[in-house]
Amino acid sequence: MNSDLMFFILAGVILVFSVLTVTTRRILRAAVYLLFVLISTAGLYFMLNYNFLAAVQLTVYAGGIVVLIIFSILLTSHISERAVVANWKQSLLSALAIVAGATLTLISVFRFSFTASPEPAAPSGVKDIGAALISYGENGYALPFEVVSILLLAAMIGAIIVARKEKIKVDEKDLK
Amino acid sequence: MNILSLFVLVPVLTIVAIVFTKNMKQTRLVSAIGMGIQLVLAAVLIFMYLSERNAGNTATMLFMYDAVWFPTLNIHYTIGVDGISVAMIGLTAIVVFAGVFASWMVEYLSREFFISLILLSSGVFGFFISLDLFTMFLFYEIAVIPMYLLIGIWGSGPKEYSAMKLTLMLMAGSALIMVGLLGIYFNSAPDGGPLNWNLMDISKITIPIEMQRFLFPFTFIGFGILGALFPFHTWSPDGHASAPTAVSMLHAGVLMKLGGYGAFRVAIFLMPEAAHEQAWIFIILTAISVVYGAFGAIWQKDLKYINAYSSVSHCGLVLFAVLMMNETALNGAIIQMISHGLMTALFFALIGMIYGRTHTRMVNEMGGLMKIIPFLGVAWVIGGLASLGLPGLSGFVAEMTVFIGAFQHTDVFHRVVTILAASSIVVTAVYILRVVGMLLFGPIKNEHFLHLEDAKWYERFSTITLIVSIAAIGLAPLWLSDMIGFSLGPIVQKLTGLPFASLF
Amino acid sequence: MTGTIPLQFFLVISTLMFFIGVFGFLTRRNLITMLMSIELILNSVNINFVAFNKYLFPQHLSGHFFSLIIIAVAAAEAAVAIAIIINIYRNFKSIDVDKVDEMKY
Amino acid sequence: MTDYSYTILIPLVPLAVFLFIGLTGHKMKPIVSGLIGTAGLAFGAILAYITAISYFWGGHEGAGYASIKAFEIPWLHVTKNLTISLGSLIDPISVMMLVVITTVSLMVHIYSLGYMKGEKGFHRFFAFLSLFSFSMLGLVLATNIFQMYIFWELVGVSSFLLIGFYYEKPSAVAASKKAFIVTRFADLGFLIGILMLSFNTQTFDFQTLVSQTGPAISQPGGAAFMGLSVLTWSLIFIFMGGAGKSAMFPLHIWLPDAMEGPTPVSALIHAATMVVAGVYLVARLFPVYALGAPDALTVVAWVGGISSLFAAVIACTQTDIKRVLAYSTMSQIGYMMLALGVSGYGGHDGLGFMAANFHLFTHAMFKALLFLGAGAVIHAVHNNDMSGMGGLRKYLPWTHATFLIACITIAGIPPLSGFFSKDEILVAAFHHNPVLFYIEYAVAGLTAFYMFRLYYSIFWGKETHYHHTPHEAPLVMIIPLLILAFGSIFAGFLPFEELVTSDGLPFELHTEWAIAIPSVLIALVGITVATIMYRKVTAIPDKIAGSVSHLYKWSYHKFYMDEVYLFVTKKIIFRFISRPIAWFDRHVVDGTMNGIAGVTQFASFNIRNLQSGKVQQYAYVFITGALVLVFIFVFLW
Repeated sequence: MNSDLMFFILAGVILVFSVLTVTTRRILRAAVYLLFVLISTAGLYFMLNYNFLAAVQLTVYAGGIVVLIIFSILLTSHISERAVVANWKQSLLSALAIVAGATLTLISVFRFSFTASPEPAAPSGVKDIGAALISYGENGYALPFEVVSILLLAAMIGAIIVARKEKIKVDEKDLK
Repeated sequence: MNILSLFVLVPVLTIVAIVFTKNMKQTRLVSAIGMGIQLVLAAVLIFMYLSERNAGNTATMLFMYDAVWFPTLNIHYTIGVDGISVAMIGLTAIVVFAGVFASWMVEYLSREFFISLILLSSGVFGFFISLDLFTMFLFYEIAVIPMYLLIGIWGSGPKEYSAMKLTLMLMAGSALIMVGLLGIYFNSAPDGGPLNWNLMDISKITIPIEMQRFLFPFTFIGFGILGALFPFHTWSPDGHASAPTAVSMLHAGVLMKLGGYGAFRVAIFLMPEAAHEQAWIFIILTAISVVYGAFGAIWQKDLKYINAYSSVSHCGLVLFAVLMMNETALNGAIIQMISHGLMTALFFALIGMIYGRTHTRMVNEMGGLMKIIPFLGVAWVIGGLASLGLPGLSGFVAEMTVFIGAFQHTDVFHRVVTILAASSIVVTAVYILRVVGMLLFGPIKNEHFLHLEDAKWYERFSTITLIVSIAAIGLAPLWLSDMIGFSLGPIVQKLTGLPFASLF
Repeated sequence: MTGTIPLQFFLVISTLMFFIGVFGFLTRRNLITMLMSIELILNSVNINFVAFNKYLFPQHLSGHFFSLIIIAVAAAEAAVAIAIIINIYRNFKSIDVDKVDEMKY
Repeated sequence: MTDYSYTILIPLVPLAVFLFIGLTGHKMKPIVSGLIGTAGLAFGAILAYITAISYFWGGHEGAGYASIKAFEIPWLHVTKNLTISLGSLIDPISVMMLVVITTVSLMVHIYSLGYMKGEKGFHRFFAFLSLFSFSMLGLVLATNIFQMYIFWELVGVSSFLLIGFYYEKPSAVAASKKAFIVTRFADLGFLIGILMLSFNTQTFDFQTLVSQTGPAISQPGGAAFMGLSVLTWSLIFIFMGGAGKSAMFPLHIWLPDAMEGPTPVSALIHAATMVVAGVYLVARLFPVYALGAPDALTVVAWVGGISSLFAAVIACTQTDIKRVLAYSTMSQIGYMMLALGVSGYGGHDGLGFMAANFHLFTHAMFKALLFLGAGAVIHAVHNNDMSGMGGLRKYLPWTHATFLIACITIAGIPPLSGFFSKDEILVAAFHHNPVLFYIEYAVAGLTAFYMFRLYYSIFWGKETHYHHTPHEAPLVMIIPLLILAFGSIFAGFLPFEELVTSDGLPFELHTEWAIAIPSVLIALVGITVATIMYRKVTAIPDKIAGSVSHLYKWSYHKFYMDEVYLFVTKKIIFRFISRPIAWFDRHVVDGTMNGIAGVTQFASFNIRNLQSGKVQQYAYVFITGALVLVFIFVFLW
């Protein structure tokens, strides 16, 4: 029962802060709300006994990405700045669309009866995960692991190149 | 090497040679030499063709050559000629040759100009020698597309508008033709077996009549747009008015013939049953073209518009004759194509020359030019007389053959439209004489014109080439008409005996 | 284990989170906020993967790893996106999405 | 049988001359080109005389004169049965025409050497004259109807070129244009007629057409349209061509204006030769008309009769001397047409046919004489309005004498040639159609009247003061006048009833004095009236004109035919057909095309707004689209 209660608390936090993230007009607050959402999501992972995943969620998302976002906010905006929100027409239309979409999805979700599998859970300790990540064949994830590493490398280089400040070339003609 | 392939090869080599020329003088010299060779080749071809025929060779197509170039779709490079194509090749060679001399003084981007011009001509030659429908279409496109550049870059007046209009309308025609050709291709083997594009092979089978009914209008209208079929002719006045001299010559003289030739070679020859069923619709349209173009020309003031409408009228007569579908009328149609090609090329050349001197094309601003520039004046009168069908010049032969041919149909409908079309000879006389009177005769209206110079040697050369050809056909039409007539035999055989659907 | 919470509940959470993210993406003008909305969307997907993995195929870890990789991808994406945003800010002096319309027509 | 193939040279020599002068004329001295042209024609004339003598008097096989196809080459195969050939056909009428044309043309050539002296474009003039002679000779020698049509058109064009010789004068340009277009319109009828005739008979050849066992005559066909057979209709259409060329009512309007051309041209083309081409055409096809389609012949007769009266009335009031002569020509050709129309076939029935050709012959002589005489007058006073003339008999004695001879001839006073030919026509008309006969009586009187009105106005009447004293024409112009005067006097004694008959056989001619004497009397009355009115300056003409002012006014304005034509062409065809078509083309047809382009552009312009560059808009569309698809696939499928 405890875990049930925990779920509802987490769910409530997630939903409330999600909504706040996308509705607040203070952008730095939005980042903080997002942080709460991500932490709560990590909580859900803990509940499901995926401890390693939860840890990654906390370190990468909460620790990495949010920090990155906050830095970039500080680089590009003033603290006091209020975000511009779309006009009411656009908001209304979007709201209608997402309500319809959510309804549609939820109806499909509830029309399908999922039966939980009785099988025992696979071990998901750090050691098992590490082994799976470097093994291949059945239950081995070496290939995605490598692909993601290359992707990260590429993204890193790309990000550096894109964000690098270009030297301003001064045209000699303009000087004269 | 097959002599026919040379007709495509020589222009291509000329283009390559032009690329290496350094200035305008070299460029035009190279072009003139290239097209001169082409003219000689055409003469040789006519001679070889006639001697083959005299030697008793009765094959439908001579100088055949065949090579596959896209096996997946069974597309061949099939070439061969009969009397009709030979005649058209001769026409093209003459007009292109005269066109090069008419554009002797193009200074702006002359290299690019001649390249486009000759590219266009290679497309036309390719079209006339091809027997493979796809290859034919390919050459057709090659002929049509440089037109856009030629008008858009070297034209005058609202040239971008005109170039766009002309190209778009002709492209619409191409689209229709493409539909028609694809339809023919997919019905080229009704009894199974591989599909093919070969004109002669397809002519031996009968395309299912339901398909014909559907495909014939596409093909005919598609080619008809290029042949200035009413009401798809409006590209012609605008396009011609904006086009530079040589381009107008080539376009009206040769390119519009592609329409008539295609309508006849592809649409009617391959789909005779549908042609007979639907002929009456198109006969009405073409009869309208003939009379309407002539009346339209009366009221125009711009020389090029007058000539463009006159072309509508004359080309209408070509399609009119084609739709009569008997040997005499078809013969007349081909002669009319050649005659009109030469005549209108002459007119456009002269308009260009006169415009180059007076800087106006409005007839009401000119007058008395005969006195100042007698050579051009006389040439104009000769062209005009040819256009209104004076015996001894080519127009007469063509028109009379067409009318006699059209008169072979005894029903009221054909009689009425024939007489209607024949009445155009009067209206033609009206607008031709009106222009001659306003332009050449009467008092001189503008004293600046008093200092105009008569034709230069290259202009004389261009004009005389055309006039001699016109007179040659007009004085001795027998060899031409026999050459065409012989080749019409197998085509007419396929056409005869089919009942005409008629309005009445 | 998770006790009596049925799978559907997780799905509801993730659905709502997803559409809230979409809503944010559609209504916010600020590029960074839009990026945050995208993070929400990705997160909701992660939840789905994990939940399905846990309830339907507990003997495997596929969903788990998928989430893991998505987190990595999200990190990469965030890094690149922020680089781009900073670049845009330099060029346009704004990170309002509507002002970045040089490529229009 | 004599070989006549050399006759083909008669037209070919002028053609060669035309090409030679036309291409090189501007390099030579003017007089040289004139002499070359004249020499060419002289050669043709000699050949024509040789032909005539050997044909008519060189002995012939069988009874009558055969029609001989002397030369023929195929020119164009049109259908399996129909071939257009070029060649020469020798029979009485063509030989007669050869003589007429070459004689008159030669005279005109010689005359022009003097008349056109010093004109710019002297060589051009002779080149065109040669071209005309070539065309006209080719026309009369035609072996088939299509050859005739070919040369018919060429004749029209030479006429166009010659009328517009003074191309800087707008009136000349307008006149040449008018002449060409009106005859062209008539030729359309000719062409349709040829098409109908040739389609039904499957031949163009004259010999086949006129043969009595040929397809035209033996199978005339039943009534096809409005009660007349196809043959009749085709012949009526063919006659329309002839009527246009011969300036028959109502296609005559070009002829008076054609007088804008140089006077020798008027003499050659618009008096003696080209305008009688219509008569020649009907004569050529006469057996078909007479035997196959008498109804068509009736049309010919009436058109001829009406034209002759109509023209004679107008001629009485005109003041331009060349116009008077032009209307006189029209009137005389009306006579010839009428004669053909009232003729039958064979023997004495064919009197009208013979008379028409006879009159054609004599008319060519005296009308050419009149025109050349008028030319001499104009040459002397540089004016062609008779109100500016008078008393010229003192200055121009030779011209005066020859002109008087011509006037007497045309009035039909014996024993000059005009009397004989006109008398035969009256006899033929009397036997056939009394109404027409009386019309012709009246016309004879009118003819005498207006000719002498002309004569007196020029040579008598008031003494006018001229800027410089009129001087007699040079010898080179007088000689042709004398030769033609000689012809006018004596041509009447030629035995036409033996030479040119409808069936080639000679017949006996009786002079019917009951008709001849009244006609002479009527002519004398006309002359007397003219003498009273115009010999001295009197007030009588004005009084008479005042008393019949309406008629006078109508006649003076040529019964407003020009105005009617102008109305039809300028107002109706130009304004109400051509201009609307031009407008329609630019605005409706082209407008549709532009409209299609416009719609495309409009659509693309609006569709472009979808590409707004707003990411959120794209996302919105994308998401809603995805949702709709999901909805469709999940819930509706």
